Amino acid sequence: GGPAQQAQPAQTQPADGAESRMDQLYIQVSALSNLDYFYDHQLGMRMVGEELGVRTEYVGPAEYDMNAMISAFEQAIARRPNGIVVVGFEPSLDAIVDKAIEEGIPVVTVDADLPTSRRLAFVGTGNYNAGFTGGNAMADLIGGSGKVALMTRPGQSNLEERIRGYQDALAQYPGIEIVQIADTQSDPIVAAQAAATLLQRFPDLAAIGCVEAAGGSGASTAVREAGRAGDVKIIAMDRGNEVLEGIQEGVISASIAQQTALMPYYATQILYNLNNSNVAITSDNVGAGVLGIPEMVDTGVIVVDSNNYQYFMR
Amino acid sequence: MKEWIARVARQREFMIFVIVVVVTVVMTFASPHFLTTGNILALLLGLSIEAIVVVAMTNLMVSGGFDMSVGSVLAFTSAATATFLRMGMPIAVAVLIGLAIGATIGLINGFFVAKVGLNPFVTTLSGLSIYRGLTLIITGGQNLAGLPLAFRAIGQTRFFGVQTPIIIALLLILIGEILLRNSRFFRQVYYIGGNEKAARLSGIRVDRMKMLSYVLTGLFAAMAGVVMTSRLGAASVTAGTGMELRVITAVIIGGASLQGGEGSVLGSFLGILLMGLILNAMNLLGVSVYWQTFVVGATLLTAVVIDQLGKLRNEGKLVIPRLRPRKATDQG
Amino acid sequence: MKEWIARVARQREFMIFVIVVVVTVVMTFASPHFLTTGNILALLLGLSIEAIVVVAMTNLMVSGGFDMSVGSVLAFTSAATATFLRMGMPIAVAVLIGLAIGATIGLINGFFVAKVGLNPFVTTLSGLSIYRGLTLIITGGQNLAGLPLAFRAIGQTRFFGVQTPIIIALLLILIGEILLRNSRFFRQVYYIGGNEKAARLSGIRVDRMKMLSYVLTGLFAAMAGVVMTSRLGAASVTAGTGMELRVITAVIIGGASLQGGEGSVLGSFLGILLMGLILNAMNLLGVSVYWQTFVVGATLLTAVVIDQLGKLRNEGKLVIPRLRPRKATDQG
Amino acid sequence: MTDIILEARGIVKTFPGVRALDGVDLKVQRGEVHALVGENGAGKSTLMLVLGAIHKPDEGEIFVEGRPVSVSSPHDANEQGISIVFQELSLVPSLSIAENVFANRQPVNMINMLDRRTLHRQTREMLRLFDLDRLDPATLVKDLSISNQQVVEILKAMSINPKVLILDEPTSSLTESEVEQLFINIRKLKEEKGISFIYISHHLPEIFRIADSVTVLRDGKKVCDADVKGIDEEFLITNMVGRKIENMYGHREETDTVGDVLFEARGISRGDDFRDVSFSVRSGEIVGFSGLVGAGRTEVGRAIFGAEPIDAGELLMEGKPLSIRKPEEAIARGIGYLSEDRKSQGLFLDFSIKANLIANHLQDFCGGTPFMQSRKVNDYSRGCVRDYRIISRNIDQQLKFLSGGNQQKVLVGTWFGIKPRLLIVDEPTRGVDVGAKSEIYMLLRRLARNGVGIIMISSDLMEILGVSDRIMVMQAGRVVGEISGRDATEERVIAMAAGTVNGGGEA
Ligand SMILES: Nc1ncnc2c1ncn2[C@@H]1O[C@H](COP(=O)(O)OP(=O)(O)OP(=O)(O)O)[C@@H](O)[C@H]1O
Ligand SMILES: Nc1ncnc2c1ncn2[C@@H]1O[C@H](COP(=O)(O)OP(=O)(O)OP(=O)(O)O)[C@@H](O)[C@H]1O
Ligand SMILES: [Mg+2]
Ligand SMILES: [Mg+2]
Repeated sequence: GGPAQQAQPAQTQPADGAESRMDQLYIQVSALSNLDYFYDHQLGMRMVGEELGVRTEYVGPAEYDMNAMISAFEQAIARRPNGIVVVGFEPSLDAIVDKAIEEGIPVVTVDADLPTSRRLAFVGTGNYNAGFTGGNAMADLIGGSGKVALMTRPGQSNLEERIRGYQDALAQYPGIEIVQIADTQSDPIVAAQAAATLLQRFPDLAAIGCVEAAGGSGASTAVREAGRAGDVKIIAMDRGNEVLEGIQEGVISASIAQQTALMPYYATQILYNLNNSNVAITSDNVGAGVLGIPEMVDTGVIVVDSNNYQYFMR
Repeated sequence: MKEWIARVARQREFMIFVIVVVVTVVMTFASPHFLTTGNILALLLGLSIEAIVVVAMTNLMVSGGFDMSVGSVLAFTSAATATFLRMGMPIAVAVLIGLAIGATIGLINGFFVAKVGLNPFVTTLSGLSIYRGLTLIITGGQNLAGLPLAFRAIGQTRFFGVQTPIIIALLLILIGEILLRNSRFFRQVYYIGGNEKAARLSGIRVDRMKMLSYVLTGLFAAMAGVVMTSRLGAASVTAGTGMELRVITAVIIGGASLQGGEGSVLGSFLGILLMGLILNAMNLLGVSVYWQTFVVGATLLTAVVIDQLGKLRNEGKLVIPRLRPRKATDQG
Repeated sequence: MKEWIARVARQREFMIFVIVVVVTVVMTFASPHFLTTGNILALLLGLSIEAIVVVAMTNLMVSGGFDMSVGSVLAFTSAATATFLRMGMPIAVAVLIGLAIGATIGLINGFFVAKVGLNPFVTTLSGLSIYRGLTLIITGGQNLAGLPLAFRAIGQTRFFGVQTPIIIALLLILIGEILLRNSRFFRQVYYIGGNEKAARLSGIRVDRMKMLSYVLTGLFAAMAGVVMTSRLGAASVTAGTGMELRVITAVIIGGASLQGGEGSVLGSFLGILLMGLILNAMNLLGVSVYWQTFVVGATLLTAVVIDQLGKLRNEGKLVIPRLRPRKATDQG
Repeated sequence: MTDIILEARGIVKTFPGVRALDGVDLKVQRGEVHALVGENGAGKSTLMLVLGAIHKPDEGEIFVEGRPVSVSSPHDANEQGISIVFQELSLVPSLSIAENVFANRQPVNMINMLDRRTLHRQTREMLRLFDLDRLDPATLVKDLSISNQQVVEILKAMSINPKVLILDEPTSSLTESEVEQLFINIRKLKEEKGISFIYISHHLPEIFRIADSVTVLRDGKKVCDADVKGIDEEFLITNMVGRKIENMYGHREETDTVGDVLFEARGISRGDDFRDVSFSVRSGEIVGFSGLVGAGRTEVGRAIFGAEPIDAGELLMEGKPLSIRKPEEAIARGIGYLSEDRKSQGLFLDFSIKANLIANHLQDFCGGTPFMQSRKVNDYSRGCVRDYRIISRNIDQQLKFLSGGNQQKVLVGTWFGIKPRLLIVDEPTRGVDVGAKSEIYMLLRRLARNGVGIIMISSDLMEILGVSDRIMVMQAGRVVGEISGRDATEERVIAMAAGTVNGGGEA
């Protein structure tokens, strides 16, 4: 929905000192925090808190458990924070986001969007874009033709999006055939087993694209063990240490990294501005139903490869 | 009166109740946000879905059964119901078919366990894969949103400020507690779990009762699925992942065992409440997510240790001499 | 000779062996890639990590125990070892400390179960959270790469073309099978699982044996962790998630039960082999990823049904209808 | 009154490798107590399980009040008025006395909810039949002693108001006074309500006290039936065993010498279970422990064996202090303990005969290596099966498929196998037939002759009197008397146990 229908969040007094700003609380609700990837989310949240001098928190289950995530969200609402940043994993989060808005708590989605909810803004690359970029990188690496396989954990919507991105990108190349999508069960050992089987079945496999961490780790292990490092291209996801090392070693050709830390950073920035500044877009923003914040921020995608991986090490 | 207190203190549920109270009191002091209507409702709402499943799982585990497939059944019935709704089926029909699917799955599990004699763990664990797989197949891995508003209302309306899922869950717990504690029909599961052979000899239709217990578990998982779908306004492919372990843990904390023959709905509810409290407390206290997993485990362990120590002391003190079980240590 | 065949056919492991053979034969015809050295090695390599854990889990489950924490222990020891290595510790020292950590965790589990008398399910389930949590804490949620090449060699060298993890796993299975089947010392776990009270009165050091079984499980999980780390060349925070269920399933398919008193390492190995075969087959046959979860469950169920039907026929009339005891201890 | 209430004709029942019943006929008159006797494994329990519709017979018919009936479940049998007190307790340990007695027939209110008040009142009334109304009906069955559990089992069968009440060895774990109580109840039910009984027991004197007629089974066949009035014990034994039994208790011979004091307990106590218990056992001596239910004999035996702690007092072996805290320490010092509770504490029912026979001395079958040698195990087990006349298909038979008496023989074999110096046997002949009983007594005597000290706890007074060299009588956790075997009479022991003699005043 457009900003006009959106609940006007309670406009707090502009910041007049560190004291009152420390009263402000911004909470990010997420899930899957046991993944390497979400380290960057926490990093971004912490940094923006320090820079703005507000309190920030990061809550949510360690697993991919939407029910628990919604509970964490409910509990976050009950604390009446000044804004909530949420990873919009699934449309099942729509209801709770709408509830927060109704109660006057502004919500911004990050990383994955909830377009059908009443969230105020979205900051992120979009999983589809990440997949699409990966697909193009893959096609470049194998010269636009050959058999390729993808590895994912089916059913997890962010990964499904990335897979769709890959599929759409690869569909542009008539010479490329996706011969199999394999299940990693989010476990590098299972992923390695699946990748090893793929190598048996398709001795001429040109590339493997992975949309989550276990895939990259497993695929590179299998390819290395088959003695085919560099011969079968691997496009991994994110910037985990083992991925960077794989790139260094030459077994992983590239990885798709998002500027993840930017997502919660800018999302909180938006919420903060909403609460504390008033860019005079109109003579009376409230009256005009104008929020004065961006609705969509694209944080971009980076292809990490042998040229730049060393800068990502930490 | 004194005797009454002693009797209450001897109840299996007592220690866990004390632990819940202690956590509540501590949290009230630790966080000003804890004892607010909003937070309490959020807490209850969060555990209402699992609480529904817990009722039937208690009955099943008392009978000596076990169901690892509840999370998948929840997801599958949720996806099925959502599919029907999106096809334009009337809400009542879609919901009823969803519940029927859950009950049928329960019947299948029960058949394999009671009639074919399969191990409940492996049977329901294959169910866990099968129904999660079917969910993936019928949804194509996509979450199903866009459900009719009237359906979403089920899970989102409030009565006297309390959301329907909470009301449904509390009602089912109340009914479950009364039936399992007092009805002759459901008492039969205690006989079955306590000594299956003896139950058979007492004229209890063991196989039928076991099957029924699985059917109820499937049905309640489906109910939880419907409630969840309407609460979320969407069917999620990954819904209920790992739920079976949380539910079973709650039931065990509440006094049941994997061997069957003991347990109560009230105890199990206290178990799930404790687990919900822990999560709530951590989010309120702003415990780092890296620590949360650890804290959940550590608190769980602490709770059962306290519970066990309480029981041991209880047995030593409150039990009338010469009627003491032959041996405290051989719980074999 | 005929008698010998009859005896083999009566063995608990026989049916599952037949099923494995049937799957193998079918696969040989279904896919030209199946019966190749490369694929067989890939298959064995894939299941080697879990096969290591399976050995100790069999012993534990025969004793009537149960460990849900193995996957987390694997991840934690893997992370710990990787941390030590990155600190520049000599490989042997880092590995030994890693193994010692695993054994210690096992000791803690065993202490709570055998000495404090906690329920094994809840105890080790809290372990599952605790050690996964500790893994998150010590790694800060990051996978740990950058391990010395010499360490990575452990998991990546070949002897006569066979990778070390396979050799280690097969060796442990062989030793485990011999010890559990024939050694006086490990025979004791069968008695404990068969009837704990009677075992105690027979002079078996029940508590000590139970603790030891948990220690071994922790140690083997740590071994699997080290092998895995060196094979992947990194410690992964999510490694081993859900492994406990796969391992326990394999052990049950192989003839053990949650009640204890039965099971064998060979059977469990056949169980994990069957599960590995199913995964391998699905990827070789190009089964859609949406169908895979379903197929895994369905095959598992089919296997145990066939197994059970085979057993029923085998026992013939031995099974008195309607009076089949559920377990050793339930007869009043 | 000669109408036949229950009749079985030509019942055949086979198990793999065993023809348990081979064309058995049985006729029970209305209002009579019909005894059924036979050796262990003769098929008595199997016949009862057929009557109770727990087993389906391969052939044969059953008539109730002259009508052929086909009962297909225990439930149906109950409906037909047939109720069984099972040889193997069929109670639910985790439930209360009340819920066990009225299993699945608990009184309910209008909406089918348990009426606990009525339930407990009715249970208390039932318990009064055995003078046990001091027990709280809410007590869990697992907290009861074996003999009280047996009473609950009996009450449970009585509570359905049957026409025929089958009692399969109801007295094997009852003491004298409870047996008396049981008989009073049987007579009352017989006379007042015309209920018929099938009564199975290996205590032949009981047959003559309670039964009107008797059927003898051997090897699954009916050997004969008779009116009790016209026969004597010898007749029964001859028909059951096929031979006469002399010197049933294997009395000591003059050449047997009792050695020095082997074992001594000095003032051992634990809580309220037993207090200040002192006694000694000489090598070669059999010391019998007598007493009423809950006198604490079992507790003393278990305490000596280290299965449970001792609070005060000391134990001495050959004059040297003995510290035993665990069963394994006792076994290492040559002390064995045969449990009275064979099902839950003694045996591994799911395991084979041979696995049971070796359970407490595995190391003897390793020949010094760490590995079990199956040849040794098999040879030893075959020897045991022969020596103790265990009737079974083979040594790999699972124990749960043996008859009760044969299970008991395996238990005895298990403990003889450790070559003990001091052996505590708690109710060693529970459920064992006369032939096998006398064999067990012989074996005990032979053990004693080889210098082993034996403590025999038994509720069977004849056995105590017949076998013991010396008798200790316990009452309410204290030793209240000691009599030499020669001087002991039934009356003296009973009087002491009941506390009417020798100052056992308290409790
Ligand atoms: N379920 C079973 N499977 C195999 N054999 C059985 C089974 N039940 C009984 N038997 C065998 O049938 C025979 C008769 O057993 P039953 O229990 O009827 O004897 P019993 O006369 O009651 O003996 P006891 O006096 O020892 O109780 C025995 O040889 C026994 O081993
Ligand atoms: N009044 C009682 N009511 C119920 N159970 C009792 C009573 N007194 C003793 N017991 C049971 O008996 C046990 C102690 O008696 P113990 O078994 O040592 O005596 P015993 O002389 O061997 O008698 P029993 O024939 O019952 O074995 C206790 O563990 C208790 O469970
Ligand atoms: Mg019998
Ligand atoms: Mg006794």
